[in-house]
Amino acid sequence: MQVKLDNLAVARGGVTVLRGLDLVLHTGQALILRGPNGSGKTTLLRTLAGLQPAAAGSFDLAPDAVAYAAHADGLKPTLTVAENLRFWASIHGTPDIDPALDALDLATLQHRPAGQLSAGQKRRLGLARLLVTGRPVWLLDEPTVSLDAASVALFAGVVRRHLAGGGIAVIATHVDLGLPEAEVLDLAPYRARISVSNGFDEAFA
Amino acid sequence: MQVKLDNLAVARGGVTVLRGLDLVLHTGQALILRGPNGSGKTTLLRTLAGLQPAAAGSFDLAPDAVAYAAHADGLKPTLTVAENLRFWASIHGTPDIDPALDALDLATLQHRPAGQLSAGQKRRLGLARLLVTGRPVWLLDEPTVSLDAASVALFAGVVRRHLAGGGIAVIATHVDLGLPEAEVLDLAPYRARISVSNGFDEAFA
Amino acid sequence: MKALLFRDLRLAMRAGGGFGLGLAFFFLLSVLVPLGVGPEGSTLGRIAPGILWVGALLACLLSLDRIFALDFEDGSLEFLATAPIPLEAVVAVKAFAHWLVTGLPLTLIAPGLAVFLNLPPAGYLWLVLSLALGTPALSVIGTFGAALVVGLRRGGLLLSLLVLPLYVPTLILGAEAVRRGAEGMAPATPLALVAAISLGAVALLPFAAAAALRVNLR
Amino acid sequence: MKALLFRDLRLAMRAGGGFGLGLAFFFLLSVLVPLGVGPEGSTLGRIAPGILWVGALLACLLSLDRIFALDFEDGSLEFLATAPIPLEAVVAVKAFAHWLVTGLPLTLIAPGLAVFLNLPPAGYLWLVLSLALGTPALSVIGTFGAALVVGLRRGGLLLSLLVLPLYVPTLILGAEAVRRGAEGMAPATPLALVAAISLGAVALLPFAAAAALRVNLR
Amino acid sequence: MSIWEYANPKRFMQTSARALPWAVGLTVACLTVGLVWGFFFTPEDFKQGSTVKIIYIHVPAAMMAINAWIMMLVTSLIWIVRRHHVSVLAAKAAAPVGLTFTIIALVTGALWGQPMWGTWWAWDPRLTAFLILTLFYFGYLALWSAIEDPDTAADLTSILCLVGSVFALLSRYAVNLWSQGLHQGASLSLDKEENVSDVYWQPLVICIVGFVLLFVTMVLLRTRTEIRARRLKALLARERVA
Ligand code: HEM
Ligand SMILES: Nc1ncnc2c1ncn2[C@@H]1O[C@H](COP(=O)(O)OP(=O)(O)OP(=O)(O)O)[C@@H](O)[C@H]1O
Ligand SMILES: Nc1ncnc2c1ncn2[C@@H]1O[C@H](COP(=O)(O)OP(=O)(O)OP(=O)(O)O)[C@@H](O)[C@H]1O
Ligand SMILES: [Mg+2]
Ligand SMILES: [Mg+2]
Repeated sequence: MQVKLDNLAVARGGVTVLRGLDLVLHTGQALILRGPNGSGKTTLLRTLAGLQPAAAGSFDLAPDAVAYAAHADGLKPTLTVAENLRFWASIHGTPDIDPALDALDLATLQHRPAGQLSAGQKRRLGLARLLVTGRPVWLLDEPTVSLDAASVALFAGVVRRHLAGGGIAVIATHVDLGLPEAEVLDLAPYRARISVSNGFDEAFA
Repeated sequence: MQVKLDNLAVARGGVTVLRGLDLVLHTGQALILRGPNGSGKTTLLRTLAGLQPAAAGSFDLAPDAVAYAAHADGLKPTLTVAENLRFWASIHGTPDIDPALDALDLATLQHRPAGQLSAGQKRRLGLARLLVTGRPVWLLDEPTVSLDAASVALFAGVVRRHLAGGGIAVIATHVDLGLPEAEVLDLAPYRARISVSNGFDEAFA
Repeated sequence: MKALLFRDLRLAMRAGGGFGLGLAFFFLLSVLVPLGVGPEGSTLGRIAPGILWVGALLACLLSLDRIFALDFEDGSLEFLATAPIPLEAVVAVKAFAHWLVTGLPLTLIAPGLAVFLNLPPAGYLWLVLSLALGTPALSVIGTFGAALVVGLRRGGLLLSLLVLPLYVPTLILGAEAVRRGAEGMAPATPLALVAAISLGAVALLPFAAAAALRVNLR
Repeated sequence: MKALLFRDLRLAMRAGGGFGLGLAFFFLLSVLVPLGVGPEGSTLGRIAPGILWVGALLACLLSLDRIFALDFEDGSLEFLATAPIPLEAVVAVKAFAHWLVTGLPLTLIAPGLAVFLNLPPAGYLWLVLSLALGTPALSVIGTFGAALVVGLRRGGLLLSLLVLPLYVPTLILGAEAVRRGAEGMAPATPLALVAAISLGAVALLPFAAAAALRVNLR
Repeated sequence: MSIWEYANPKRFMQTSARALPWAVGLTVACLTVGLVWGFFFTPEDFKQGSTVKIIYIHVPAAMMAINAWIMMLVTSLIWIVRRHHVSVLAAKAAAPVGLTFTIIALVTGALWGQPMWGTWWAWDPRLTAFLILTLFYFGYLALWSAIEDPDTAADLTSILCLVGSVFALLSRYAVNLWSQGLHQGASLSLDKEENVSDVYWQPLVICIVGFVLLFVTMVLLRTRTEIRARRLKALLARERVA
């Protein structure tokens, strides 16, 4: 299992925001993306998840190896915690949701409708979805937003176990996750400069 | 100007989550609310903002002194940054939005539609709204979510100037804001214990 | 308040806003009904007043859930509720903006669509007049309904269920006025009643709607 | 896939879900039209097939924007797009769930509402038959339309505008079948055509809808 | 002691528990006497034949359908003004009962209409107004079931009930202007000469009393259920937190 970026460029709203990304990630490795607001972390993750095409270059990552966690958690407020999770589990063919519930300390909340959770509890449920996908490559966009210190530690443990089990994680974040072993990639050098060289037709990229 | 809580209890979904809050905040003071996920920070802030009634006790805070910033930013994606801000400015009778734009470093983004901002840029715009309300008491629910380090510092400066100008701020957060002078209130001791004493009719509170 | 009105109008005009879509729906209904009912002119002429009014009503109805739902979802409504203008005024302004975006254009375009439906010529004046007097009631009643369901995820169709019975008197009287006008009878009584309903609704319902909003924000 | 179907059905049944509301709308239209058009039985009987079909169509239409919009807003749709089931299957399942929640109950309740509209007794059988054959087309075409507008904030009325023209053939043929049946003529030809449209739509449109979805998620 | 004491849920549970057996007994007695008398011991009408006997269900049901809404209006007002929970729960409890009566009146009317007017349904003002009432019941119930928080639901449905009543009244007048009636007028008024003849009249009155009692019993029962449901919900919520 590996993730390989080859001179990748990503674009948002018709404007290229990052370019020249070259990178290889191996089994068990975590990569933390850093960069100021608007530098293109979300755009990069969405591209890797296969949700939008690369603007240039290429990457080597099968779409069905990826579990993507966006800002939004994809929860149905009228379904209970267990129902929400069970749905994703059966979509991905995972038989059992209990390990995921336990890993994120949701067992006591499992019969509550998701709409009645607090911000941090919702987030934990959103992260639990990753576990039931059973997929090796996690793409996480600011996963610890709204989490308290204890939950951040819990989450770091979950990521570590995932890596130990042969997984890969790419994490965009502004805060410290408690994963000192992870590699950090600062996106600043890859920021796309505006070039007018290739003429008007870049409007039709 | 002062904010006074008198044996306040707050409830969410019919369940009391915090009780016995006694507290006085004076001009120039900031209070940071801490507590694990689901401990009732959001509930307390909503109550103080006058959006929901107190479950018991009382507090002394005129609704028209309060500017509340929730998880959601109240932005219209099709309006530009300046249009969004100008709307709130004129609702609150503030003539000029430029100081707010400058304070949160939004001047260069002001003609972009809000829907095309990144998560952190949106958040900055949401915080800029506080400045145009011209109100003395700020109630902030996790204001620095998605902000990069530079923006967090920027925001700390904004809060500090607000306090220096005679304001008050109550801030719920899980991360460090860079406001060492602020008082910290841990909500754990106020967590409501379940009392069965008053019989069944508490269902009809 | 003027700021709120202008913002709502501006939002309606922007991409994805509601302007023109109510109109489009009205237009489509006036075209679909002949397709469904068949092309006979005399039948169409007879049902034209009713169909046009039902169309106007549905067009209003369908644009109702935008009135508050968007503001609720993105949090603006909470901020508006804590802003220094009374919630009653917010409601009234929003109802007025809805009318400007929906009711007014409907009224202006109705004679054009009446052609498709073979409305007798004597009815045109009364059609416009009854819509002009009746659509404000539709907007205000609708705003009230929207305030009732604002907390609920996609209250859209529940909204219809709640609002449609409230629309019944306006519909009956409005269509009756047009029908009488088209048949050469005196349409004054139903017309006056429609105006009375509009006035009453405009005067009283914003208070009920603001109360409902406050409850929903709780 | 079964999980997705059951989830959608369960969501529809929960508070604020769509079940019953399409039905309610159908009911309301059948009641409002006589209120607008006037109480004469013979006129009503003549327009009944058309009105009932237009009503079924609108009831479907109004529940369309739930199909994808909710999943899009809360991010589920992105997760579904990266899940191990083909997007075509997701679309097909969602269309099927929509039909179960809207088209099927509409078909079952239609004869009851036909009473209000004075449909001649000979038309009842054909009404049910034409709806049973035609509503699947409405659901699938609507799902395609919903996939087209899913990225837009409140695409609701734009959706109507896009989908209604696509509904026209089904509407004309379906209503014609009922009208012929009610008047004692042979309704076989239009009925067969309705069935053909349904089959074609079910077979082909999920692919178009999935393509549209992919573009919208980009 | 003021009457508002009974709006205390605990108090209400005690009192209603004592009243219920009596209410049930009286209801059964009245309905049995009225219906048996009406169905088996009255002559057949020369014009309508035996279908006239539908009157013993149709008329009381129709009356109670309207009265139930009026009761809901009053109790909703009490909730808005004095915020007594039992009051609004009684309104909630009455709605399905009222709706059932409305449907019974509609169905019996339709059954009657087929032989009398040759059609199941006609757009007569009274019938139409009744149909609109049905819509209001449905809307009211739908709003209750759509809202999770009980106090929010109580407030909103009460506001709806108030506004809805005004519009229901308006509809009644509008409908009169719009259509001529087929349906008979009030036949039980005291000041008119042409009441239904005595043979029909006496059992009808008993039936009406029976339906009133039936309504009271049902509302008591359902209000008790609602109170219990509410307590159960509070208990469950508390367990969740614990
Ligand atoms: C679906 C159709 C019908 C509906 C919704 C309906 C509804 C009503 C209503 C609302 C009342 C009034 C009760 C009151 O004022 O307190 C009533 C009374 C009555 N209905 Fe009907 N009705 C229907 C059909 C019929 C038919 C077909 C007949 C017989 C030909 C009939 C005969 C009566 C009579 C005799 C009364 C008693 C009048 C009175 O004492 O006020 N109804 N019905
Ligand atoms: N829908 C959009 N249309 C056009 N431009 C967009 C859109 N969304 C984001 N952008 C722009 O694209 C750039 C990259 O945005 P992106 O969301 O990837 O940043 P980010 O690194 O995730 O920032 P943050 O830390 O604030 O989340 C930003 O300049 C942003 O303004
Ligand atoms: N809509 C709701 N209905 C019922 N209960 C709710 C609702 N929203 C939150 N709760 C519950 O109320 C309690 C307090 O929630 P609150 O949102 O105030 O917590 P918080 O301190 O803001 O947490 P976080 O740090 O995760 O944002 C939690 O136990 C939560 O599960
Ligand atoms: Mg981002
Ligand atoms: Mg919170």
